[in-house]
Amino acid sequence: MSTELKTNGQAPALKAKDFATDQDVRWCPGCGDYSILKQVQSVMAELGLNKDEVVVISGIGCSSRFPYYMETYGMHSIHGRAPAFASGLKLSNPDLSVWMITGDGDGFSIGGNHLLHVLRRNLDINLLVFNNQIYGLTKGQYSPTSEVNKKTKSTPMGSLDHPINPGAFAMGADASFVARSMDRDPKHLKSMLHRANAHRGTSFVEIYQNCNIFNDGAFFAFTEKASKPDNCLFLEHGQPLVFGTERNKGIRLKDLRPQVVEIGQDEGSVSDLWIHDEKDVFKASMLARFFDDPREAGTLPRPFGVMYAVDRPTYNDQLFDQLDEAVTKMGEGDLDALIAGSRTWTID
Amino acid sequence: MSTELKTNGQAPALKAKDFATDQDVRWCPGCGDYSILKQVQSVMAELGLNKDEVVVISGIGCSSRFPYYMETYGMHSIHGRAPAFASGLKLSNPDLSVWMITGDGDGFSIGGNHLLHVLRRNLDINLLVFNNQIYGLTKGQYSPTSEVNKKTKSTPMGSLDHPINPGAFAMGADASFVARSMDRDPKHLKSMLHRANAHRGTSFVEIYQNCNIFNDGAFFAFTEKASKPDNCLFLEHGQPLVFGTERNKGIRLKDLRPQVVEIGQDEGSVSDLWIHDEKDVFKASMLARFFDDPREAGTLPRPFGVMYAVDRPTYNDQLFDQLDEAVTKMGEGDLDALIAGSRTWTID
Amino acid sequence: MSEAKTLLEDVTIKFAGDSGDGMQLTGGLFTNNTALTGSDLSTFPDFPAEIRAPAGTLPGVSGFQIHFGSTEIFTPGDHFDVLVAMNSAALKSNLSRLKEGGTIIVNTDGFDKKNLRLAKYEDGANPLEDGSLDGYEVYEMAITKMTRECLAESDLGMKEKDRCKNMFVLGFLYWRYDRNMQETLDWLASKFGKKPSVLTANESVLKAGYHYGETTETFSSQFEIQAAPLAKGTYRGIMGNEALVMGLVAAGQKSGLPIFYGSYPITPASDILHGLAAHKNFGVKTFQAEDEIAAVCAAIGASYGGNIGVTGTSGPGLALKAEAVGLAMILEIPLVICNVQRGGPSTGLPTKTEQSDLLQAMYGRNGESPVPVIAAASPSDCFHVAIEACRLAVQHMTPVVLLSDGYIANGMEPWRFPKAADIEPIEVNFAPPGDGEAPFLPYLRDENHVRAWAKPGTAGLAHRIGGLEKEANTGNVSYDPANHEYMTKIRQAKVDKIAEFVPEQEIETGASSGKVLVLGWGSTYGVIQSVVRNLVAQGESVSHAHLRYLNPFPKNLEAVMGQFEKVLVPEINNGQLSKLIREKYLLNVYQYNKIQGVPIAKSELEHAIRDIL
Amino acid sequence: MSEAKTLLEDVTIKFAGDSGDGMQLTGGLFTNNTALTGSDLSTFPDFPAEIRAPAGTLPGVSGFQIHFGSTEIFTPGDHFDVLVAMNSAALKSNLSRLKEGGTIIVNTDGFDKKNLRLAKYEDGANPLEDGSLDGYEVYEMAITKMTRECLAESDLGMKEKDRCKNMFVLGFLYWRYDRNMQETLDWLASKFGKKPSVLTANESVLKAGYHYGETTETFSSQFEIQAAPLAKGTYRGIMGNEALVMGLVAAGQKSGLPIFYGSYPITPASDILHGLAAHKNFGVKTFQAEDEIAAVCAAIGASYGGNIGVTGTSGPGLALKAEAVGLAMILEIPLVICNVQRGGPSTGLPTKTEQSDLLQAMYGRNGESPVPVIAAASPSDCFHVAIEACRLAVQHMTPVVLLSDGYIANGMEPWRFPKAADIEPIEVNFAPPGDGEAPFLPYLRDENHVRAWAKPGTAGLAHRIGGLEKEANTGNVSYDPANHEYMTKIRQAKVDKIAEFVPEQEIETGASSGKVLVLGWGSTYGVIQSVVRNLVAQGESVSHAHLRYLNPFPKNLEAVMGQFEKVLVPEINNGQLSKLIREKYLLNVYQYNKIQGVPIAKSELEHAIRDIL
Ligand SMILES: Cc1ncc(C[n+]2csc(CCOP(=O)(O)OP(=O)(O)O)c2C)c(N)n1
Ligand SMILES: Cc1ncc(C[n+]2csc(CCOP(=O)(O)OP(=O)(O)O)c2C)c(N)n1
Ligand code: SF4
Ligand code: SF4
Ligand SMILES: [Mg+2]
Ligand SMILES: [Mg+2]
Repeated sequence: MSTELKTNGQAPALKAKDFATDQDVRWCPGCGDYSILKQVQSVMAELGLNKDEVVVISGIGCSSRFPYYMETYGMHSIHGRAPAFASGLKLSNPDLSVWMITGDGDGFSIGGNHLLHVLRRNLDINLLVFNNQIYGLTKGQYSPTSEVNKKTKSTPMGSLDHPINPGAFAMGADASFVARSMDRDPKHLKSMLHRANAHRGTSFVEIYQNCNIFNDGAFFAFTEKASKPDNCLFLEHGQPLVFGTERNKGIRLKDLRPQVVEIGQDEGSVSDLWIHDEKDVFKASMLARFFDDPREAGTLPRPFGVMYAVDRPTYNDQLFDQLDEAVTKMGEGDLDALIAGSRTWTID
Repeated sequence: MSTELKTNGQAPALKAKDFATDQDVRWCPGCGDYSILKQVQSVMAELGLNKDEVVVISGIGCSSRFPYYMETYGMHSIHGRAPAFASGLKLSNPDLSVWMITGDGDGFSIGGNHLLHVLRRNLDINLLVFNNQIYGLTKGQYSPTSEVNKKTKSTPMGSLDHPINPGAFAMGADASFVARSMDRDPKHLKSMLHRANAHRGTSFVEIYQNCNIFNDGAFFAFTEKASKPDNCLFLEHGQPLVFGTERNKGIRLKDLRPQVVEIGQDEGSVSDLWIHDEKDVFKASMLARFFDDPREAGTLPRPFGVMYAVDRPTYNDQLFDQLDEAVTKMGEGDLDALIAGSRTWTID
Repeated sequence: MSEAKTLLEDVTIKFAGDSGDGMQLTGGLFTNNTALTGSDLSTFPDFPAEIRAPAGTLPGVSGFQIHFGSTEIFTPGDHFDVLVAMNSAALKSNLSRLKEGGTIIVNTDGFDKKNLRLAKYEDGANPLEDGSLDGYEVYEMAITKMTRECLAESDLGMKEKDRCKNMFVLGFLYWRYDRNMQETLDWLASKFGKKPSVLTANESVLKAGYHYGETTETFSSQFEIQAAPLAKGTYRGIMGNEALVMGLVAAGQKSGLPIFYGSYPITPASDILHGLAAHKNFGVKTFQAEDEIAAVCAAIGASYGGNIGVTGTSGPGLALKAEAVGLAMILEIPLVICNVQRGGPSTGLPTKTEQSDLLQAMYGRNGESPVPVIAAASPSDCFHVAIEACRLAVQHMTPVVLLSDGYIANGMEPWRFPKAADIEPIEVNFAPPGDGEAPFLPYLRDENHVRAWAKPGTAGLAHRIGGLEKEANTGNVSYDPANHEYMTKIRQAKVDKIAEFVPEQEIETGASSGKVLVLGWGSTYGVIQSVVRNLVAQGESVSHAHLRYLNPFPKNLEAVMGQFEKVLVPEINNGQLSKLIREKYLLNVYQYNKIQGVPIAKSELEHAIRDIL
Repeated sequence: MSEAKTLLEDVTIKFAGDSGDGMQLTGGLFTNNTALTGSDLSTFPDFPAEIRAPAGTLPGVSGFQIHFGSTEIFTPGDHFDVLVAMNSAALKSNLSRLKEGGTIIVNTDGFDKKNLRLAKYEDGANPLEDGSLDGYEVYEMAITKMTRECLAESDLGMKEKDRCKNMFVLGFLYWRYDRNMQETLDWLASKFGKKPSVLTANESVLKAGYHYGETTETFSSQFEIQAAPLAKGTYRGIMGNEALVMGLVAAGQKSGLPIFYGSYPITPASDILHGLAAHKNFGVKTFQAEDEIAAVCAAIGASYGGNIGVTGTSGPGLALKAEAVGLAMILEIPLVICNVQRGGPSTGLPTKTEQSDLLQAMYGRNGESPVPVIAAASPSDCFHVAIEACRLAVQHMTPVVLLSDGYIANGMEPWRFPKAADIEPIEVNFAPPGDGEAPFLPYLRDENHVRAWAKPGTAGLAHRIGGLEKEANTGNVSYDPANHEYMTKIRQAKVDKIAEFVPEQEIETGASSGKVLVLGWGSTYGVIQSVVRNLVAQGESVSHAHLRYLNPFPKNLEAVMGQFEKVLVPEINNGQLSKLIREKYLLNVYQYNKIQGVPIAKSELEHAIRDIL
């Protein structure tokens, strides 16, 4: 466990609990949000962040209540628009550590477009999507990540919409950092939060989160001990894609299609396996498409970890560069000169 | 040329010009929109469509003036929302042939979210995106598909935003049909329109369109005779990826990365080439990422044609199935029974 | 067991407990049972804020209020006679609204240390012990314990057993109000038929509660409330959103057109989506869109295609729909926008009620963009208003805003429901196929300034519509100055003309002239009725008129108001109808405004009226 | 060559030609030259609808109108004295606004068969030949031909040569109005310095036009317009959007805060984005967002971070921003929303002007959501209003809507611009760092009900804000009824209180009491001034007051209006300010409404005033 991890060799100035507010946490008992809150608070402590320089911005939803529980600056904004608030904030003061929280409804339904644009612009923001495949706050309608044929209050005969695959969406939006984690694996979640924070650019972290009231067990195949090893593919940069209780299964490409092989069996040699390269956009695009239903047989496992991470210039750096460049080129703005313009005349 | 193609062995009932309205076409002389209009009108004639059953729905933009020039039903709606209007319309009457027109601004900027959702829902709509990499109607600001560092009225020091790759976006949205064509290849464009119409589901066709006023030549590398063969990869299902003036270049995968090879040279044998399979989501996801800048050396060519096409149920079919199923299960709705509900009492 | 039954005219009971205590169910069952006695009644649930707070805490309290009696009942009551408190938090948060000397039925098992702490009682303080309930009639019952004991033999788990404790309270109240439990037993049987041990458990606890009342010596009296003098007929209980759903379904049936409902979930409008989604066998199509904008646009698309396009939302959602409603307005296409108002501004008080979207409905769009606005006065009225909104939309080719609010949406009242056959059909005239000769003129108008509804798919009518200003008749894009003025004025005239197609304003209660006219709209209906009736009975010169049509106003409204010395406008906002009346009639109305996210209380309104009498 | 110069008081010229004919440039150059003569002036461009129509067609006509004179000039003129028509379509679409007996300068080369057909003249008809121009003074010149001839030796291509023909017209007019061309020659030199052949071509054609006037015998007279009695000082020409840009930059400088402008392009507001984007050396940040919603939200985010967040748009965009503006309102955060109004409803008349978003600005949000609204009266006034909007926003912690319109945005007038040093600084007080002891109270208010602006990054002030109702002082989420009423009222009171921080209403022209007060707002300033001055000069009892503050109204407004028998409110809408005045003061104002996408003409207004005098 990395709870005591120290970022710069010094003891962290603040403890996880220093990042907790005095407000009662109002999620349902058992909600996956609690674990995420806890990990975020510890990671902030581990990172030695100063709470006055952290801002947590969210939209609307159960997940979006998050800022109220963080003893930092925070804004609980309006539904779906958190990426825009976060962008403006970051551009007003790039020194702030901006964390954005959204849900699968807030982020992919009403807010899908803003998510798309913040990802391609690559502002330096840590963006956490709590995916519970349901609208929690409005009491249980299906969400854009819900599986087809989901029976909810608004779809008593089953939902018709093909779900969004968040990883594929983020890759399609040319995100510079795409990762997946889960509420029920605190260690993994924390390591993803560390990675997200370290990445300069928009860090997209999808977090599977159990809504035990309206969609209990949606991710149990991935989060529960018995099924987890066979369904989860934990990614490590430079390492072969291996999974399974005995770590005896691997992924390789055959005829350009990914395939599960038994290591040591007939055709399965570790050296033939797909080596994870988080900088390879082609591989990452394919990885993001590992999205099979774990309840079906012969399926590909679901990747967790960093699927993609590349450096590209952030919008905020570039904007501030332009501001500097403008002064270099044109000199500090002269208000009198601006007002007068280039053509004046005098009446006397 | 397939101008005289007959869909069902009978002479088309209407001619292309029957699909033209009496309104003056108001695009700038030389605008790429003219060619697209012409191809759409001819294809409708070729398909033997009845103009009373065709509806053309658009948002706002130069491209979105399209409906005014089509002698069919049409709606010039509001900016970015055409997918939603088209969805409602299709669900009101699934027998209509619904064509949606949008621009790179209308579709990917303000309308990105609706595009995402109509694609994943897969309503049976033909969706044409006129991509000119600029806002034409508002006189030349950069758009979400503009290249980085574009100098426009709104970005005198160059734009900062990483552009959207429409194909990758559509794949990320799990579109069931993703194709690319261009205004200056009428034959190819027409064949794509035929394919789009034949596809049941949302057919996403990106069309490179020259805005000769605000972004002249944006696609000349792909559309002009001299550079076209080397920069365009025309896809054919089941055929190897071959291009070049002499059709002497091909694409193969090496270590999971696409590579250009000279056919007949050292390592280039046609049998090693990537065979296009428009039903393969992994291949299509990679193809969509062929997005190099043709001005740079050693780049991958840009794919044109159908990158991806699979059958999956349409939202409209499924909704109407549910309506039928409801009647089968519960009987035709009985208004008196509904109003009375299950618990009544009488006062007398 | 006491023999004497005390006759009461009306009673208000508040059931309060933790979100997990089943108070809504208890309240609902008690309500249904009450209705069978012939009492008139009105109920209102009082949910906790959206997220379930931890059990036992103040934000976790869920309540259900019922007011019933042998007179006509118009509101769920300001204060209650009886408070059922299942735990400490429930007591703490409701005590202030219990009448002086009122009755408290309390589950003592909800007052242990932990519960007291969660309810934020001072350390060591226990209201059951410290005399702070002196002056109330307190009945302490160890409900959890008695429930468990009653189920000692049951094979249910402890959690499931505890879930039955609401039945104990219900049984006890059935005894107290001298009820017949059969109907509830039947309901339990139908509900839990497939889970015999759950059924048996519920039955026995229900009976145990009843018997506890019968056998214990604690209680001095049973109470009886006689049937109210309600009109003869068959009744059901109805909630506002439910009535809205049925009204829309009825409008579909009566017009012969499919209802297309495009919506995005939002409290307190989501239940309309849920309700309609269950009625696909009426040909109702529901579409849960990606946001409010897509929802309204899809509805407009559906109306364009010849369905009745309806969208529903609450305040912030209405703001998002503004641009698209403007398009529907200039397209002149039918559209119904249901707005179930909640506390604003912004996200505001999402689970509370308010009437503060009236001005938004009127003016919340760019340009000159008039649309009719109508409002429901009570839960059952939603049914009629929904039909009326559809009628106006299709017959006048216009978007119509229908205003409801959280109070109406979730409130329940008995409803002498109509027969389907007695509901007026909605006449719809689509433009007939064209002959292909004469050009089709999509913006040609009839004598009411209404254009034809020309469905795509109709032969010979192909035409284009859009959001740019159009030439009169042809609908072609036109930048002509005079045409723009003409079109702007004719669109206004079309809406104004609707006044000729809606009933004249009537006086609900009181004389048609006098000292004070109380002019209300929307959910203040109940409280105004109740207070004004009372005052009239006391011989005061007060009358009540209630506006269902906010735009255009009924054409005789000015004349009606002119018969009174003073007009008082009570609203759950900062004076929005007052503004409209002042502007339109230059009339200096009196205002009573309450902006607390809760309905106006009778006493408050009576006070406000007496102030100017 | 004629010797006599006729002295004129004022002249209105309309330059009209094809979009490709360079009329905007010609007009602009002529305007600059006119300003140097000391005339007062006012201009207005008249663009074609958004897309360039094919050359020669009616929708392709582009126009530029200038009104200049030796008296004070307030409008670009209703009708023109001189019409320059570069082709048939330009003549056809402008003739109706030429004064009786006016002058037409016509390019005969624009009247060939093709041009006549494109302009939709009847087959065979040619206005230059069929006597339909009888009664006008028509000067026919083969401008295209003469331009080509003049450039026979040039190595430019034909297209480039033809592009010079506007210089011919310009030169000719310089002769006609006895101008010194040097300033234009200088400008050409600076503009085309790097393209010598283009420079020479333009110079020679300009001179050829001048010489043509000098040498030809056609013309009887040169005209002279003397300097207007303008206040002494240094002037420049200014357009509304330009002034708005400079005002925002100035506000940034004067407050010491970066301006953050989040916007999405929309006509006629896009030029604000373009203008600000060019001023990055003033620390101005521009952000072209993916839509209007993101634009305003980013601006709010920036304000939260301590920049001055500004967003700009036009009508439909304002509708989209409604929900977010409501959030800014309840957050109580500074925000400036510039709305450059255009013809509505819906997409409406995007290139035309209108004043029809006033009610939207006031009421277009859910819940009780008051925000200050101010409006610019003229192009140069945009400068002052922009600064004022920023001042109110940061000093009162509130979103402010600034209304401009298409007419002001693109109109030009001479401006005696201020010195930077004379502009009042904008005082900003951020909350100081906390001591970590006393809890920080983000919603504690000062005597003006204003809370502190607490920037993230400030030590000891960490706190959370959001769209849910908040507890007074602490800002914690609160569902408490009384608190909600308190907060609703205090937010209203905060806005109302702004009336104490803005100037009292003044009378612009005329006595402070009398028969008729003409009460205007926004871009009707010029026409009202001009007409009222005229009437006053004629001894009529008319005055003009112009509202810059629409919400709250200046506190003496009622008193000011009370001094007049009648109040007339002229508006380019269906009566929106009238509604506000009626509602607020129960005053039965007279209205003059024009809804044609074009400004009110002097004659029309004069007529309306005389009607009630
Ligand atoms: C404009 C607007 N529309 C709708 C809502 C209602 N609403 C609040 S949260 C939510 C969905 C939340 O889903 P998600 O983002 O998945 O969050 P969760 O509650 O599941 O964590 C909706 C529809 C709203 N508050 N504002
Ligand atoms: C709500 C709204 N915002 C902004 C605009 C202004 N606007 C009209 S079209 C357009 C962009 C058009 O770009 P694109 O879709 O690429 O179309 P093109 O003109 O290039 O074909 C914009 C910003 C508008 N009409 N409505
Ligand atoms: S409803 Fe679901 S997501 Fe929301 S707090 Fe409860 S368990 Fe968590
Ligand atoms: S501006 Fe560009 S896209 Fe628009 S009509 Fe002209 S050439 Fe075409
Ligand atoms: Mg969710
Ligand atoms: Mg474009």
